[in-house]
Amino acid sequence: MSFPLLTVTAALPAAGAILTAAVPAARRTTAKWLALLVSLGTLVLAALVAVRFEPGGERYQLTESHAWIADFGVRYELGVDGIGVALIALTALLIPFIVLAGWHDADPYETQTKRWRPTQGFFALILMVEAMVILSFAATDVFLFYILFEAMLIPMYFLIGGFGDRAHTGTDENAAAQRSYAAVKFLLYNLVGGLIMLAAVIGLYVVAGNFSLTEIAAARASGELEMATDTERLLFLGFFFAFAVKAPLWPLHTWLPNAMGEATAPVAVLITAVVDKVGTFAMLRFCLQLFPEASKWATPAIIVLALISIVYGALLAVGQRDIKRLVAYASISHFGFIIMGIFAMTSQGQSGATLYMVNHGISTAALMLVAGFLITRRGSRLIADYGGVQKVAPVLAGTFLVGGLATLSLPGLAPFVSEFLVLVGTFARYPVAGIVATSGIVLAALYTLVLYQRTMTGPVKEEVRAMPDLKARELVVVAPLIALLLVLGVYPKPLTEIVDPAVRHTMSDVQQKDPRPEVEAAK
Amino acid sequence: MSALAAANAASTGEAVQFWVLGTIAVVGALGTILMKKAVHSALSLAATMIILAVFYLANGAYFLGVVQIIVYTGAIMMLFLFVVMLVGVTAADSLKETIKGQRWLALACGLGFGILLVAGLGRASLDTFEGLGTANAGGNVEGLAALIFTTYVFAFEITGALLITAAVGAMVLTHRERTERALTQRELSERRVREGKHLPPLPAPGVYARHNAVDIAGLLPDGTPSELTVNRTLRARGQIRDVSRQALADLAALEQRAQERLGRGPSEPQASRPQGRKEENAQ
Amino acid sequence: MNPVNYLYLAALLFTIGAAGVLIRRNAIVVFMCVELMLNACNLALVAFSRMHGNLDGQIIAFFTMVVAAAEVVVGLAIIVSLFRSRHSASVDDASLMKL
Amino acid sequence: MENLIALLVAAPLLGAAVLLCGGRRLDRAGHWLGTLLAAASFVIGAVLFFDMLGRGAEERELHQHLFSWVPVEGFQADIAFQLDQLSMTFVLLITGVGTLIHVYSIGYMEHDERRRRFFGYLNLFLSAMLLLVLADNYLLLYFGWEGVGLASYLLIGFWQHKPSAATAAKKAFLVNRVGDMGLSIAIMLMFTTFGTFTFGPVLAATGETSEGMLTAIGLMLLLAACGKSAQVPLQSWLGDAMEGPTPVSALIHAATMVTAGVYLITRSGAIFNAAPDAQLAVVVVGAVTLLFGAIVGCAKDDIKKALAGSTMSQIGYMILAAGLGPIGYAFAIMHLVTHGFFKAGLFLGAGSVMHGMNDEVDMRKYGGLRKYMPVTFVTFGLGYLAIIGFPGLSGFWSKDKIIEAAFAKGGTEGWILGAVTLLGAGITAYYMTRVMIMTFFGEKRWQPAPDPDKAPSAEPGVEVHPGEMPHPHESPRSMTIPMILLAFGSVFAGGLFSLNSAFVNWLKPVTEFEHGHPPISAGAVTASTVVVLLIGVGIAYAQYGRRPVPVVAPRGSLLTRAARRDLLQDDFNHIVLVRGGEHLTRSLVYMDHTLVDGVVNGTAASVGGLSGRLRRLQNGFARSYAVSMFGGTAVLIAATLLMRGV
Repeated sequence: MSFPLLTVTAALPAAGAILTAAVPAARRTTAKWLALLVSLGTLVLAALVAVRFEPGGERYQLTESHAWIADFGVRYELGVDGIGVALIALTALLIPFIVLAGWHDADPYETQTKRWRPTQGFFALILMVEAMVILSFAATDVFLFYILFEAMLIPMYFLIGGFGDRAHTGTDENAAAQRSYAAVKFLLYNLVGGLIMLAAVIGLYVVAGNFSLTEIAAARASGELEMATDTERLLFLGFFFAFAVKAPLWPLHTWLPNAMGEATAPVAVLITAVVDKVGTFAMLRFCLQLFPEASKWATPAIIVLALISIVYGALLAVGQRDIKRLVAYASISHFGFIIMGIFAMTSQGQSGATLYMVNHGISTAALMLVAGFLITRRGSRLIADYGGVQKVAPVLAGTFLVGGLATLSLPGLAPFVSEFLVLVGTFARYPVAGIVATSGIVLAALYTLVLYQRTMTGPVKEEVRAMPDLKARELVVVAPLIALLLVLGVYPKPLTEIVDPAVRHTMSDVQQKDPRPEVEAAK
Repeated sequence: MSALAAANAASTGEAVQFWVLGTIAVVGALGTILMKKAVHSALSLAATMIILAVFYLANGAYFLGVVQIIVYTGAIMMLFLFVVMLVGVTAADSLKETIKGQRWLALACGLGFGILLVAGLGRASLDTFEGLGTANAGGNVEGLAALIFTTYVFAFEITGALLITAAVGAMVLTHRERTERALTQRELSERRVREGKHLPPLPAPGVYARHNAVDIAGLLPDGTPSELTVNRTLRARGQIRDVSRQALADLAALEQRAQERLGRGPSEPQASRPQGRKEENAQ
Repeated sequence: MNPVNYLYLAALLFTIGAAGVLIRRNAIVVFMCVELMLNACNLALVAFSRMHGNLDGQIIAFFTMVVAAAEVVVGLAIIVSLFRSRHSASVDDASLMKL
Repeated sequence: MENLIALLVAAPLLGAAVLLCGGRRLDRAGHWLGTLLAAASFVIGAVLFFDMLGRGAEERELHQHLFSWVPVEGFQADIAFQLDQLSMTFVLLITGVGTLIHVYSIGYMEHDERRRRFFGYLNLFLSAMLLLVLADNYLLLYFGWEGVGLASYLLIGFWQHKPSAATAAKKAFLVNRVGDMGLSIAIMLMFTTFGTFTFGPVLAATGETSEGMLTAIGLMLLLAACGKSAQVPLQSWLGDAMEGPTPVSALIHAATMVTAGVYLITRSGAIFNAAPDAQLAVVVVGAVTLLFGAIVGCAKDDIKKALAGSTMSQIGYMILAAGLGPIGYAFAIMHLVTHGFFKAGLFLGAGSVMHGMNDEVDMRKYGGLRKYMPVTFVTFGLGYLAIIGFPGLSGFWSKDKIIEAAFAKGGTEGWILGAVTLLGAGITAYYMTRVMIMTFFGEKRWQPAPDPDKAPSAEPGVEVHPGEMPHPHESPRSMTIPMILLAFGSVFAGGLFSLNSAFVNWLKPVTEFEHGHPPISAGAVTASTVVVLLIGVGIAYAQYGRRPVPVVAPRGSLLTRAARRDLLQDDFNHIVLVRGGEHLTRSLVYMDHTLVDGVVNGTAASVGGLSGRLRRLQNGFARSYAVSMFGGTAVLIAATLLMRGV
């Protein structure tokens, strides 16, 4: 039993959360710095995880296993494959930026209602979410994963409902009402998903007799554990439903725009770039490994839903008047790509999907955080309230454009690689789906450029004239993200090297082979 | 009611007794829940209990029968009556239902329940019937005593404790500790002056030419009855006679007689007469 | 005559008492109805003891009486204090159990 | 040697990075740096060129493998370059013309406070374009392809405060994206068919797959080419792209980027050769665009838009030639190069005219400028002669060859295409003469400068005093020198290339070449070309030279009006795509809110209502609780009875 690196990586932010919450209310700044330091420390640990992980080695590495609830065979079982490592790295990477971007978001502020907002709470909750997410990326025990999957909702609920966006239309009262509506909607959607999953988890226990992902998967692979077709399909659907809610898949997506619209930009990033990834990640790890047959059975339907999300999300993004809602719908479209890549059942598709999770996290973070800076400056989320920002705040506009270009997956920026891989991977198996999905890239260009044109170009609006350009803190937030986008866009090799073996394992789990090129097939 | 009768299966005499008294018991029970006044309910309940006592005896439970009469009918029912006197009959005590649908639900449940019980009994196989002959051989009381002081001794002791507790509890609940000294006459009058109402003693009840009574409100100059003139308890019980209507009735009667003397035919005031009577009966 | 009839009678009385509890509002009368139900039970017990030819039934009936006495004492005390506080013996007036 | 290739791309890329991230402190030196790096990559290109000349025709192809870009199971994309004669031609054209235009821009953008960024964008464009032509696989080509799209987006919308510019930029990018769809689908097809998308293997393996597949790939590539090269039906963006600064129009929208489509088709020659249907489609597109652009060019009064129409039409020539297969590729590229020279020259001339005329773009308000800006007049005139294919000048050599090749296609197709190309030549002569006359000849029709507030199209920087009459002057040297150099190119390039068909031989190893045999003799073709162009010139002269040109455009015939509106293509797009799209999105937003969301909220509401009703049972009356309790007992008894019963 070597040093429990994963546990420590998750425990540090958890402890940090408690400490931060314990800081007396008067010492707000201390709390912020503490949170920032803790998140940076976590980043270091995550980097350590990535270093200690040998791509060529075991499938699950850095494993830990302790009995937890012996009576039900529940174990505290951790272990990461390449996909997990990539996503843990992403999480640990984004949190410092989120903290830094949200530096002033939770300061108590004067309103008609004079609501006092516990600043420490804000940062403590963020760290708590980080801890849970990291742990859920590492959990190889289904029950443990389920607990985390649900527990995540609590801090998220408070982050959305408690620390809303200051820039809102109308009075504070109805803003608060909308906020709580969004928070409750988020909670209910995910709870319903979670409950259905709980049923499936119990069912799985009844069928398999324990909760250990590795054991069950091994048993399934070796054929010791037979499942009746219907049972497997039902269990699969139970799991998939929960994950489809979390990673919003049409038509279960409507909670996301509300949540992202009402929450502050950093929290919105937390939702879409970090927490939602748990859903897609779980599809790869649990749905495919535990229920290969059922996955194959459901693939066509899921591909169709993913297609709908892609096109539908993009179209709705075009129709939005609210910057943050626009980004939210764009994310829905992107999640469609991810899910499509996962269920295309080709190694390109799945590697692409995994890269996509990481890249989408970074690009959305860049775009959304800059949008957040913009919104806090002007105090409005409506696109119509902006215009000509490029002239007064060129740097802001420039970074915004880069974020946008990343969203429309321009070659040279990270998302392109993943999106193209997903498209190729899908096309290899489902050509029609591939072609339809390709139309998504046109729509993406449409909503991104329309957004940029309406907000940044044109004659300078009066309210915008005095807008300051990005400050040092904000530059520190944005610059690394953009740099990362560029690097991963041209040299994604480190990532693909980690991810590829894991994908190979998954492919063998579902007993799928890549369709061979026509020419070779002919030979 | 001899040990013999109790011993073997019921004789015809007992059958007759059962049917007669059983009917009365049921009637009494119905009376308990249907009588408007609490007193009447209490009385009919008492009747039922006595009959039950008789049945106990008939079933060879001599001790219980006696206890039933002494404890229940004697002590408990009296307690009830006392409380009724104490609390009085409030205006709320009418059979008019206030909760919507309550009565129908109650009846439905009652019927259903009864039917079910009866059905249950009917289905139970209760034909074997050895009497108490052997059990009561050494005398019923001795038999009970033997059981109580051996098998059930703990239960017995505990019930004793329970009774004590109950007595104490009743005292605690009803007893009111007087926290401050009772006010003297003088202080009372001073308070009245301070509050500035009814400096003089309360006005007398209605005094009329033809009769006077404490349950008739005195009329104010404008003819309206004054609340102050009647006893509060009477008012609480709603046992006040309506002066104005009484007066009307008398007037009507007077005119009636005058008419008869003048030999005219009856006319419209007649209508009010029986009405007035009814009011009187009602109260 | 089959002494089972005693049981039928008991059932009948019990039901009547229950209905009374449900219908009447005057706390005292409600109490009386409860007593009626208890008595019905006692009758049944006595009948049982006769059937089985031992005295346990009577013992239980006896205890029932004792407990009933205790209950009546406390209950009436409650009613009195209730009446003192709100000048009414109607159970509906004590309807503060609402949400 | 091959290690230099990466430098070609890297030099301008470095410039872009430095200039865009450098901040204000570079404002003074920025433009020099940009120009320097552009020139540097030209020099490298030249070095490589001579090195290549030094080697035999067969081992002229150089490869450089930098690193593996996207290594995924079964999917290998590398950052690797391939430099052969075809790429080399483009490299020289891009860096050469690019450098000249950098120099030109130093003068042209002198008064713009964002000049540094402008040069940054130009460098970005250069590197992307070089990446496009140097890539050795289709995915990397796609990289450059989108890169030039981005640069063009940024440069068209350089004056973002003008809504028209911003819109034009967006339009250009979107239309191109439609084309890119084609390219990416083509790449996917290649991957699923050949398992790779590197030029060498793919083009070698064309024989091993079905013709249908190749046709599909070809058509997708054609779609991409249409987007980038402004061919019908995706041509609508080029006209609006003229919102950008004139140097941009010269470099991107005349000389280099818009010809990327031709490059793509020529590069994929093997695929098209094996798929006649695709080739036919290419030819048709080329022919249609050729006429379309020409007609549009005839109607425009905006000098840049007229030139844009001409660009469209000239690229139509190239696409058509490329569609002819081995008999046409070389000539397509040749025309591409010569066109690069003279069209860039013409644009720069137009820019210099506008520079002198307070950025007036309406030719009807020019007139008689030859006296005031002689250098511009001469260079522009030479470009004019070149483009109409005046015998001896560049355009003549290349265009004449294309016409021949068109005839040589053989059969009725050959005749039709030949006729079209001839007609095109005539129209070209017509509208270019029109431009020439309206701008430099006739009497002055100058108007007082418009109020910049009222006319947002006025380019900033150049100080314009409302109401002041323009006083045309020759442009500064930094602008005239490039024009002169380009003029040289447009005069002599064609001749040089045709000297014992040097160009064709040069390209032969890449795009195999075979001599087309036109049904009529080459001489006859040439003669008829000359005749046609004389007719065109004559008509134009009759219309504009002999009669005074009205300052306000006459209503004109139906065709003229349609042509002024780009033959109603925009209106079509607007009505069908824009309007339709708007309605679609609106209805979808509504649906999302009412339907998808409504279902959920409905359930929630109903549950809430139910619980509210249940709550009313809790009325606080002991008796009603008693009832339920009693009922409960009854139920229990019933249950027990039933259980025991049966």
